[in-house]
Amino acid sequence: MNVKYFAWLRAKVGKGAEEVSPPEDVRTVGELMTWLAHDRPGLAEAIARPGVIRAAVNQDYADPDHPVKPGDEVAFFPPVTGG
Amino acid sequence: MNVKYFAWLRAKVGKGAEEVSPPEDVRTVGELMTWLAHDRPGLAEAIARPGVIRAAVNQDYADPDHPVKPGDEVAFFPPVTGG
Amino acid sequence: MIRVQEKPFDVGAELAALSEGRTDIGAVASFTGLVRDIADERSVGALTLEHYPGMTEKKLAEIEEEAKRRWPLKATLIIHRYGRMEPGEPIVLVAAASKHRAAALDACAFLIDWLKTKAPFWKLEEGDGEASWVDARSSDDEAAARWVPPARG
Amino acid sequence: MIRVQEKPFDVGAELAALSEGRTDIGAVASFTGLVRDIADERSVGALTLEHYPGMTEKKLAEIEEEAKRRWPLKATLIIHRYGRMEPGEPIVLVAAASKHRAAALDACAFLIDWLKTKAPFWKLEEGDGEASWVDARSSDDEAAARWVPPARG
Repeated sequence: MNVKYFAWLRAKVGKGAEEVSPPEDVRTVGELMTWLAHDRPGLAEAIARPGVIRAAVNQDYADPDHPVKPGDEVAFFPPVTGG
Repeated sequence: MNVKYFAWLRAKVGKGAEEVSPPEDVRTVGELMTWLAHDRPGLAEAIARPGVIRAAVNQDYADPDHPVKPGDEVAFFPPVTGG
Repeated sequence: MIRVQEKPFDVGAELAALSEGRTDIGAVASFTGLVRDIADERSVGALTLEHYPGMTEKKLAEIEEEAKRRWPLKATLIIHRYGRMEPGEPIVLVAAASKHRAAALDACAFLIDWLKTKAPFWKLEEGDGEASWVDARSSDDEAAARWVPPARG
Repeated sequence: MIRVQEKPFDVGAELAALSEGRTDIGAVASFTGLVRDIADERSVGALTLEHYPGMTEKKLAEIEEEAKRRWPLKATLIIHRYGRMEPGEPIVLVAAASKHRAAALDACAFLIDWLKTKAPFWKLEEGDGEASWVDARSSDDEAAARWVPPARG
Protein backbone atom coordinates (compact mmCIF):
# COMPACT_ATOMS: atom_id res chain seq x y z
CA MET A 1 0.00 0.00 0.00
CA ASN A 2 1.36 3.41 -0.97
CA VAL A 3 0.79 6.08 1.68
CA LYS A 4 1.28 9.81 1.02
CA TYR A 5 1.39 12.80 3.36
CA PHE A 6 0.95 16.44 2.37
CA ALA A 7 1.53 19.95 3.70
CA TRP A 8 2.30 20.24 7.43
CA LEU A 9 1.44 16.58 7.98
CA ARG A 10 4.28 15.65 5.59
CA ALA A 11 6.59 17.80 7.72
CA LYS A 12 5.31 16.21 10.94
CA VAL A 13 5.68 12.63 9.66
CA GLY A 14 9.06 13.47 8.15
CA LYS A 15 8.38 12.03 4.71
CA GLY A 16 6.02 12.55 1.79
CA ALA A 17 5.39 8.93 0.86
CA GLU A 18 6.09 5.38 1.97
CA GLU A 19 5.24 1.78 1.12
CA VAL A 20 3.52 -0.02 4.02
CA SER A 21 2.13 -3.51 4.57
CA PRO A 22 -0.47 -3.33 7.33
CA PRO A 23 -1.84 -6.54 8.92
CA GLU A 24 -5.01 -8.04 7.44
CA ASP A 25 -7.29 -6.64 10.14
CA VAL A 26 -6.56 -3.11 8.87
CA ARG A 27 -9.50 -2.75 6.49
CA THR A 28 -10.49 0.93 6.55
CA VAL A 29 -8.94 4.38 6.24
CA GLY A 30 -9.51 4.96 9.96
CA GLU A 31 -7.90 1.66 10.94
CA LEU A 32 -4.94 2.38 8.66
CA MET A 33 -4.48 5.80 10.23
CA THR A 34 -4.54 4.34 13.76
CA TRP A 35 -2.11 1.56 12.78
CA LEU A 36 0.28 4.03 11.13
CA ALA A 37 0.14 6.33 14.16
CA HIS A 38 1.61 3.65 16.49
CA ASP A 39 5.17 4.36 15.47
CA ARG A 40 4.73 7.77 13.79
CA PRO A 41 4.41 10.29 16.66
CA GLY A 42 3.81 13.21 14.25
CA LEU A 43 0.80 11.45 12.79
CA ALA A 44 -0.42 10.41 16.25
CA GLU A 45 -0.30 14.04 17.37
CA ALA A 46 -2.19 15.21 14.27
CA ILE A 47 -4.99 12.65 14.58
CA ALA A 48 -5.40 13.38 18.28
CA ARG A 49 -7.36 16.48 17.23
CA PRO A 50 -10.44 15.06 15.52
CA GLY A 51 -11.47 16.36 12.09
CA VAL A 52 -8.08 17.90 11.29
CA ILE A 53 -6.83 15.22 8.90
CA ARG A 54 -8.56 14.35 5.64
CA ALA A 55 -7.91 11.27 3.53
CA ALA A 56 -8.08 10.10 -0.06
CA VAL A 57 -8.05 6.56 -1.47
CA ASN A 58 -6.87 6.21 -5.04
CA GLN A 59 -7.14 9.99 -5.48
CA ASP A 60 -10.75 10.35 -4.29
CA TYR A 61 -11.73 11.83 -0.93
CA ALA A 62 -12.56 9.05 1.54
CA ASP A 63 -14.26 8.89 4.96
CA PRO A 64 -12.65 6.99 7.88
CA ASP A 65 -14.84 3.94 7.18
CA HIS A 66 -13.81 3.75 3.51
CA PRO A 67 -12.18 0.35 2.77
CA VAL A 68 -8.47 0.04 1.97
CA LYS A 69 -6.70 -2.95 0.39
CA PRO A 70 -3.20 -3.89 -0.77
CA GLY A 71 -2.15 -1.87 -3.82
CA ASP A 72 -4.24 1.17 -2.88
CA GLU A 73 -2.81 4.69 -2.85
CA VAL A 74 -3.89 6.29 0.41
CA ALA A 75 -3.19 9.94 1.21
CA PHE A 76 -3.50 11.93 4.45
CA PHE A 77 -3.53 15.72 4.57
CA PRO A 78 -4.99 18.81 6.28
CA PRO A 79 -7.98 20.64 4.76
CA VAL A 80 -7.12 22.12 1.37
CA THR A 81 -6.24 25.81 1.00
CA GLY A 82 -5.75 26.37 -2.73
CA GLY A 83 -7.26 28.90 -5.09
CA MET B 1 -34.74 73.57 -24.79
CA ASN B 2 -32.58 70.93 -26.48
CA VAL B 3 -34.47 67.71 -27.29
CA LYS B 4 -32.71 64.48 -28.31
CA TYR B 5 -34.04 61.21 -29.72
CA PHE B 6 -32.22 57.86 -29.76
CA ALA B 7 -32.37 54.43 -31.42
CA TRP B 8 -35.59 53.63 -33.33
CA LEU B 9 -37.28 56.73 -31.92
CA ARG B 10 -34.64 58.86 -33.66
CA ALA B 11 -35.48 57.03 -36.91
CA LYS B 12 -39.23 57.53 -36.36
CA VAL B 13 -38.92 61.24 -35.58
CA GLY B 14 -36.48 61.69 -38.44
CA LYS B 15 -33.82 63.56 -36.48
CA GLY B 16 -31.53 63.03 -33.51
CA ALA B 17 -31.80 66.44 -31.88
CA GLU B 18 -33.64 69.74 -32.17
CA GLU B 19 -34.03 73.07 -30.39
CA VAL B 20 -37.62 73.71 -29.29
CA SER B 21 -39.43 76.50 -27.44
CA PRO B 22 -42.58 75.07 -25.89
CA PRO B 23 -45.27 77.39 -24.44
CA GLU B 24 -45.09 78.26 -20.76
CA ASP B 25 -47.76 75.75 -19.72
CA VAL B 26 -45.43 72.88 -20.73
CA ARG B 27 -43.83 72.24 -17.36
CA THR B 28 -43.12 68.49 -17.20
CA VAL B 29 -41.52 65.74 -19.26
CA GLY B 30 -44.96 64.26 -19.97
CA GLU B 31 -46.38 67.61 -21.08
CA LEU B 32 -43.36 68.21 -23.31
CA MET B 33 -43.78 64.79 -24.91
CA THR B 34 -47.47 65.44 -25.62
CA TRP B 35 -46.72 68.90 -27.02
CA LEU B 36 -43.93 67.58 -29.25
CA ALA B 37 -46.17 64.74 -30.50
CA HIS B 38 -48.70 67.19 -32.00
CA ASP B 39 -46.70 67.72 -35.16
CA ARG B 40 -44.32 64.73 -34.95
CA PRO B 41 -46.37 61.68 -36.04
CA GLY B 42 -43.48 59.27 -35.35
CA LEU B 43 -43.32 60.39 -31.73
CA ALA B 44 -47.14 60.34 -31.42
CA GLU B 45 -47.16 56.74 -32.63
CA ALA B 46 -44.41 55.76 -30.15
CA ILE B 47 -46.06 57.33 -27.10
CA ALA B 48 -49.44 55.79 -28.00
CA ARG B 49 -48.10 52.54 -26.51
CA PRO B 50 -47.61 53.37 -22.82
CA GLY B 51 -44.32 52.57 -21.12
CA VAL B 52 -42.33 52.22 -24.35
CA ILE B 53 -40.55 55.56 -24.25
CA ARG B 54 -38.18 56.59 -21.47
CA ALA B 55 -36.90 60.08 -20.81
CA ALA B 56 -33.91 61.86 -19.34
CA VAL B 57 -33.54 65.48 -18.21
CA ASN B 58 -30.04 66.88 -18.16
CA GLN B 59 -28.66 63.34 -18.54
CA ASP B 60 -30.52 61.77 -15.62
CA TYR B 61 -33.49 59.44 -16.03
CA ALA B 62 -36.74 61.31 -15.42
CA ASP B 63 -40.37 60.32 -14.83
CA PRO B 64 -43.22 61.95 -16.83
CA ASP B 65 -43.93 64.35 -13.96
CA HIS B 66 -40.32 65.56 -13.76
CA PRO B 67 -40.16 69.35 -14.37
CA VAL B 68 -38.61 70.83 -17.51
CA LYS B 69 -37.54 74.42 -18.08
CA PRO B 70 -35.86 76.51 -20.78
CA GLY B 71 -32.23 75.50 -21.24
CA ASP B 72 -32.76 71.88 -20.22
CA GLU B 73 -31.48 68.97 -22.29
CA VAL B 74 -34.36 66.49 -22.59
CA ALA B 75 -33.93 63.09 -24.24
CA PHE B 76 -36.47 60.48 -25.32
CA PHE B 77 -35.56 56.88 -26.12
CA PRO B 78 -36.66 53.23 -25.90
CA PRO B 79 -35.48 51.01 -23.02
CA VAL B 80 -31.70 50.55 -23.11
CA THR B 81 -30.13 47.38 -24.58
CA GLY B 82 -26.37 47.76 -24.05
CA GLY B 83 -23.87 45.46 -22.42
CA MET C 1 -12.01 53.69 -14.43
CA ILE C 2 -14.62 54.01 -17.17
CA ARG C 3 -14.09 54.32 -20.91
CA VAL C 4 -16.57 54.66 -23.78
CA GLN C 5 -14.87 54.16 -27.12
CA GLU C 6 -15.45 53.13 -30.72
CA LYS C 7 -12.30 51.09 -31.27
CA PRO C 8 -11.85 47.48 -30.09
CA PHE C 9 -9.98 46.81 -26.87
CA ASP C 10 -7.64 44.07 -25.68
CA VAL C 11 -9.27 42.29 -22.72
CA GLY C 12 -5.98 40.81 -21.55
CA ALA C 13 -4.07 44.09 -21.64
CA GLU C 14 -6.90 45.89 -19.81
CA LEU C 15 -7.06 43.26 -17.05
CA ALA C 16 -3.28 43.20 -16.74
CA ALA C 17 -3.24 46.98 -16.30
CA LEU C 18 -5.82 46.70 -13.52
CA SER C 19 -3.50 44.83 -11.15
CA GLU C 20 -0.14 45.86 -12.69
CA GLY C 21 2.52 46.54 -10.08
CA ARG C 22 0.08 46.03 -7.21
CA THR C 23 0.47 43.51 -4.43
CA ASP C 24 -2.66 44.38 -2.45
CA ILE C 25 -5.09 42.71 -4.87
CA GLY C 26 -5.95 39.09 -4.19
CA ALA C 27 -8.91 38.68 -6.53
CA VAL C 28 -9.94 40.01 -9.94
CA ALA C 29 -13.30 39.10 -11.45
CA SER C 30 -14.17 40.13 -14.99
CA PHE C 31 -17.00 39.88 -17.46
CA THR C 32 -16.64 40.31 -21.23
CA GLY C 33 -19.60 40.62 -23.57
CA LEU C 34 -18.98 39.63 -27.20
CA VAL C 35 -20.96 39.90 -30.43
CA ARG C 36 -22.56 36.55 -31.30
CA ASP C 37 -23.48 35.49 -34.82
CA ILE C 38 -26.90 34.26 -33.66
CA ALA C 39 -29.29 36.18 -31.38
CA ASP C 40 -32.83 35.01 -30.60
CA GLU C 41 -32.46 32.51 -33.44
CA ARG C 42 -31.72 35.24 -36.01
CA SER C 43 -28.44 35.33 -37.88
CA VAL C 44 -26.40 38.42 -36.98
CA GLY C 45 -23.93 39.85 -39.48
CA ALA C 46 -22.95 42.84 -37.38
CA LEU C 47 -24.07 44.93 -34.45
CA THR C 48 -24.16 48.71 -34.17
CA LEU C 49 -24.25 50.24 -30.71
CA GLU C 50 -25.74 53.71 -30.39
CA HIS C 51 -25.10 55.66 -27.21
CA TYR C 52 -25.92 59.01 -25.61
CA PRO C 53 -22.59 60.86 -25.40
CA GLY C 54 -22.30 62.51 -22.03
CA MET C 55 -25.12 60.67 -20.30
CA THR C 56 -23.51 57.29 -21.04
CA GLU C 57 -20.27 58.28 -19.32
CA LYS C 58 -22.23 59.82 -16.44
CA LYS C 59 -24.29 56.66 -15.84
CA LEU C 60 -21.26 54.36 -16.08
CA ALA C 61 -19.42 56.52 -13.54
CA GLU C 62 -22.44 56.31 -11.21
CA ILE C 63 -22.60 52.51 -11.55
CA GLU C 64 -18.89 52.28 -10.74
CA GLU C 65 -19.33 54.55 -7.71
CA GLU C 66 -22.23 52.45 -6.46
CA ALA C 67 -20.12 49.27 -6.69
CA LYS C 68 -17.33 50.95 -4.72
CA ARG C 69 -19.86 52.02 -2.10
CA ARG C 70 -21.19 48.46 -1.70
CA TRP C 71 -17.98 46.42 -1.71
CA PRO C 72 -14.39 47.01 -0.52
CA LEU C 73 -12.84 47.25 -4.00
CA LYS C 74 -9.23 48.03 -4.86
CA ALA C 75 -9.97 48.81 -8.51
CA THR C 76 -12.82 48.73 -11.00
CA LEU C 77 -13.04 48.95 -14.76
CA ILE C 78 -15.87 49.50 -17.23
CA ILE C 79 -15.11 49.71 -20.94
CA HIS C 80 -18.02 49.86 -23.40
CA ARG C 81 -17.82 50.30 -27.15
CA TYR C 82 -20.17 52.07 -29.53
CA GLY C 83 -20.39 51.96 -33.32
CA ARG C 84 -20.30 48.94 -35.63
CA MET C 85 -18.78 45.61 -34.60
CA GLU C 86 -18.76 42.10 -36.00
CA PRO C 87 -19.32 38.66 -34.43
CA GLY C 88 -16.47 37.67 -32.12
CA GLU C 89 -15.58 41.26 -31.23
CA PRO C 90 -15.82 42.46 -27.62
CA ILE C 91 -18.61 44.93 -26.77
CA VAL C 92 -18.11 45.46 -23.08
CA LEU C 93 -15.65 44.61 -20.31
CA VAL C 94 -16.27 45.08 -16.61
CA ALA C 95 -13.88 44.04 -13.85
CA ALA C 96 -13.61 44.36 -10.09
CA ALA C 97 -10.51 43.81 -7.95
CA SER C 98 -10.51 43.24 -4.21
CA LYS C 99 -8.60 41.54 -1.42
CA HIS C 100 -10.99 38.59 -1.39
CA ARG C 101 -13.01 36.80 -4.01
CA ALA C 102 -16.59 37.28 -2.77
CA ALA C 103 -16.40 41.06 -3.16
CA ALA C 104 -14.75 40.82 -6.59
CA LEU C 105 -17.25 38.24 -7.93
CA ASP C 106 -20.34 39.99 -6.58
CA ALA C 107 -19.21 43.45 -7.68
CA CYS C 108 -18.43 42.17 -11.19
CA ALA C 109 -21.94 40.65 -11.54
CA PHE C 110 -23.43 43.87 -10.14
CA LEU C 111 -21.53 46.05 -12.62
CA ILE C 112 -22.76 44.18 -15.69
CA ASP C 113 -26.32 43.69 -14.36
CA TRP C 114 -26.75 47.39 -13.61
CA LEU C 115 -25.02 48.47 -16.80
CA LYS C 116 -27.50 46.38 -18.83
CA THR C 117 -30.51 48.32 -17.52
CA LYS C 118 -29.03 51.72 -16.63
CA ALA C 119 -26.43 52.67 -19.24
CA PRO C 120 -27.89 54.39 -22.32
CA PHE C 121 -26.86 52.12 -25.19
CA TRP C 122 -29.06 50.67 -27.91
CA LYS C 123 -28.25 47.72 -30.15
CA LEU C 124 -29.07 47.58 -33.85
CA GLU C 125 -28.60 44.11 -35.35
CA GLU C 126 -27.85 43.58 -39.02
CA GLY C 127 -28.77 40.18 -40.39
CA ASP C 128 -30.49 38.51 -43.33
CA GLY C 129 -30.37 41.74 -45.30
CA GLU C 130 -32.14 43.94 -42.79
CA ALA C 131 -31.35 45.82 -39.60
CA SER C 132 -33.53 45.75 -36.49
CA TRP C 133 -33.36 47.34 -33.06
CA VAL C 134 -32.97 44.86 -30.23
CA ASP C 135 -35.81 44.73 -27.69
CA ALA C 136 -35.09 45.10 -23.99
CA ARG C 137 -35.32 41.88 -21.97
CA SER C 138 -37.38 41.47 -18.82
CA SER C 139 -34.67 39.06 -17.59
CA ASP C 140 -32.28 42.04 -17.52
CA ASP C 141 -34.67 43.97 -15.27
CA GLU C 142 -34.91 40.95 -12.98
CA ALA C 143 -31.12 40.57 -12.84
CA ALA C 144 -30.73 44.26 -11.95
CA ALA C 145 -33.47 44.00 -9.31
CA ARG C 146 -31.40 41.37 -7.45
CA TRP C 147 -29.07 44.18 -6.41
CA VAL C 148 -31.56 46.66 -5.04
CA PRO C 149 -30.90 45.81 -1.39
CA PRO C 150 -27.22 45.89 -0.34
CA ALA C 151 -25.68 42.51 -1.16
CA ARG C 152 -23.38 40.12 0.68
CA GLY C 153 -19.78 41.03 0.52
CA MET D 1 -9.63 22.72 -20.21
CA ILE D 2 -7.59 22.29 -17.05
CA ARG D 3 -3.91 22.90 -16.47
CA VAL D 4 -1.73 22.49 -13.38
CA GLN D 5 1.65 24.10 -13.83
CA GLU D 6 4.59 25.63 -12.01
CA LYS D 7 5.32 28.52 -14.37
CA PRO D 8 3.34 31.79 -14.40
CA PHE D 9 0.60 32.27 -16.98
CA ASP D 10 -0.68 35.25 -18.96
CA VAL D 11 -4.31 35.88 -17.97
CA GLY D 12 -5.02 37.93 -21.08
CA ALA D 13 -3.57 35.37 -23.50
CA GLU D 14 -5.47 32.55 -21.78
CA LEU D 15 -8.79 34.41 -21.95
CA ALA D 16 -8.19 35.43 -25.55
CA ALA D 17 -7.55 31.80 -26.48
CA LEU D 18 -10.85 30.79 -24.85
CA SER D 19 -13.00 32.71 -27.37
CA GLU D 20 -10.47 32.97 -30.24
CA GLY D 21 -12.09 32.49 -33.64
CA ARG D 22 -15.48 31.73 -32.10
CA THR D 23 -18.67 33.66 -32.80
CA ASP D 24 -21.04 31.59 -30.68
CA ILE D 25 -19.82 32.99 -27.33
CA GLY D 26 -21.64 36.04 -26.00
CA ALA D 27 -20.29 36.08 -22.45
CA VAL D 28 -16.99 35.25 -20.74
CA ALA D 29 -16.65 35.51 -16.96
CA SER D 30 -13.29 35.03 -15.30
CA PHE D 31 -11.73 34.99 -11.88
CA THR D 32 -8.03 35.46 -11.16
CA GLY D 33 -6.47 34.82 -7.75
CA LEU D 34 -3.22 36.67 -7.03
CA VAL D 35 -0.61 36.53 -4.28
CA ARG D 36 -1.07 39.42 -1.85
CA ASP D 37 1.68 40.88 0.27
CA ILE D 38 -0.55 40.89 3.36
CA ALA D 39 -2.71 37.97 4.53
CA ASP D 40 -4.62 37.97 7.82
CA GLU D 41 -2.56 41.01 8.85
CA ARG D 42 0.74 39.17 8.40
CA SER D 43 3.29 40.33 5.86
CA VAL D 44 3.80 37.77 3.08
CA GLY D 45 7.12 37.61 1.23
CA ALA D 46 6.19 34.63 -0.92
CA LEU D 47 3.75 31.77 -1.19
CA THR D 48 4.51 28.14 -1.94
CA LEU D 49 1.68 25.96 -3.21
CA GLU D 50 1.95 22.23 -2.64
CA HIS D 51 -0.33 19.93 -4.60
CA TYR D 52 -1.09 16.23 -5.01
CA PRO D 53 0.01 15.35 -8.54
CA GLY D 54 -2.62 13.19 -10.19
CA MET D 55 -5.41 13.81 -7.69
CA THR D 56 -5.25 17.57 -8.27
CA GLU D 57 -5.81 17.17 -12.01
CA LYS D 58 -8.54 14.61 -11.37
CA LYS D 59 -10.46 16.88 -8.99
CA LEU D 60 -10.13 19.93 -11.26
CA ALA D 61 -11.48 17.88 -14.18
CA GLU D 62 -14.43 16.78 -12.03
CA ILE D 63 -15.18 20.37 -11.01
CA GLU D 64 -15.10 21.44 -14.66
CA GLU D 65 -17.41 18.57 -15.63
CA GLU D 66 -19.85 19.49 -12.87
CA ALA D 67 -19.98 23.11 -14.12
CA LYS D 68 -20.70 21.89 -17.65
CA ARG D 69 -23.47 19.67 -16.30
CA ARG D 70 -25.11 22.56 -14.47
CA TRP D 71 -24.86 25.35 -17.04
CA PRO D 72 -24.94 25.54 -20.85
CA LEU D 73 -21.27 26.44 -21.30
CA LYS D 74 -19.39 26.86 -24.57
CA ALA D 75 -15.95 26.66 -22.92
CA THR D 76 -14.35 26.47 -19.50
CA LEU D 77 -10.84 26.98 -18.21
CA ILE D 78 -9.07 26.19 -14.94
CA ILE D 79 -5.36 26.97 -14.57
CA HIS D 80 -3.74 26.53 -11.16
CA ARG D 81 -0.09 26.93 -10.30
CA TYR D 82 2.05 25.12 -7.76
CA GLY D 83 5.50 25.94 -6.40
CA ARG D 84 6.85 29.25 -5.16
CA MET D 85 5.36 32.59 -6.20
CA GLU D 86 5.72 36.20 -5.10
CA PRO D 87 3.21 38.95 -4.34
CA GLY D 88 1.47 40.18 -7.49
CA GLU D 89 1.81 36.86 -9.32
CA PRO D 90 -1.28 34.94 -10.43
CA ILE D 91 -2.09 31.69 -8.59
CA VAL D 92 -5.27 30.57 -10.28
CA LEU D 93 -7.48 31.49 -13.23
CA VAL D 94 -10.95 30.12 -13.86
CA ALA D 95 -13.22 31.18 -16.71
CA ALA D 96 -16.57 30.18 -18.16
CA ALA D 97 -17.96 31.10 -21.58
CA SER D 98 -21.60 30.89 -22.59
CA LYS D 99 -24.20 32.44 -24.87
CA HIS D 100 -25.62 34.54 -22.05
CA ARG D 101 -24.13 36.21 -19.02
CA ALA D 102 -26.03 34.54 -16.16
CA ALA D 103 -24.59 31.12 -16.98
CA ALA D 104 -21.06 32.49 -17.42
CA LEU D 105 -21.11 34.51 -14.19
CA ASP D 106 -22.64 31.75 -12.07
CA ALA D 107 -20.41 29.02 -13.48
CA CYS D 108 -17.30 31.16 -12.88
CA ALA D 109 -18.23 31.70 -9.22
CA PHE D 110 -19.04 28.00 -8.89
CA LEU D 111 -15.66 26.95 -10.35
CA ILE D 112 -13.62 29.00 -7.90
CA ASP D 113 -15.85 28.23 -4.89
CA TRP D 114 -15.64 24.48 -5.48
CA LEU D 115 -11.95 24.61 -6.32
CA LYS D 116 -11.25 26.29 -2.98
CA THR D 117 -12.67 23.38 -0.97
CA LYS D 118 -12.21 20.40 -3.32
CA ALA D 119 -8.88 20.75 -5.15
CA PRO D 120 -5.89 19.38 -3.21
CA PHE D 121 -3.60 22.38 -2.84
CA TRP D 122 -1.99 23.68 0.34
CA LYS D 123 -0.51 27.15 0.86
CA LEU D 124 2.70 27.81 2.76
CA GLU D 125 3.28 31.50 3.48
CA GLU D 126 6.74 32.94 4.00
CA GLY D 127 6.89 36.16 5.94
CA ASP D 128 8.75 37.89 8.77
CA GLY D 129 11.49 35.27 8.57
CA GLU D 130 9.31 32.22 9.07
CA ALA D 131 7.03 30.00 6.97
CA SER D 132 3.61 28.86 8.09
CA TRP D 133 0.89 26.69 6.56
CA VAL D 134 -2.32 28.57 5.86
CA ASP D 135 -5.42 27.41 7.75
CA ALA D 136 -8.59 26.48 5.88
CA ARG D 137 -11.40 29.06 6.14
CA SER D 138 -14.94 28.23 7.20
CA SER D 139 -16.09 31.00 4.82
CA ASP D 140 -14.79 28.84 1.96
CA ASP D 141 -16.93 25.92 3.11
CA GLU D 142 -19.94 28.24 3.26
CA ALA D 143 -19.26 29.58 -0.23
CA ALA D 144 -19.01 26.05 -1.63
CA ALA D 145 -22.20 25.01 0.19
CA ARG D 146 -24.14 27.67 -1.76
CA TRP D 147 -23.79 25.45 -4.81
CA VAL D 148 -25.02 22.16 -3.41
CA PRO D 149 -28.50 22.47 -4.93
CA PRO D 150 -28.57 23.21 -8.68
CA ALA D 151 -28.34 26.99 -9.13
CA ARG D 152 -30.11 29.53 -11.33
CA GLY D 153 -29.02 29.81 -14.93
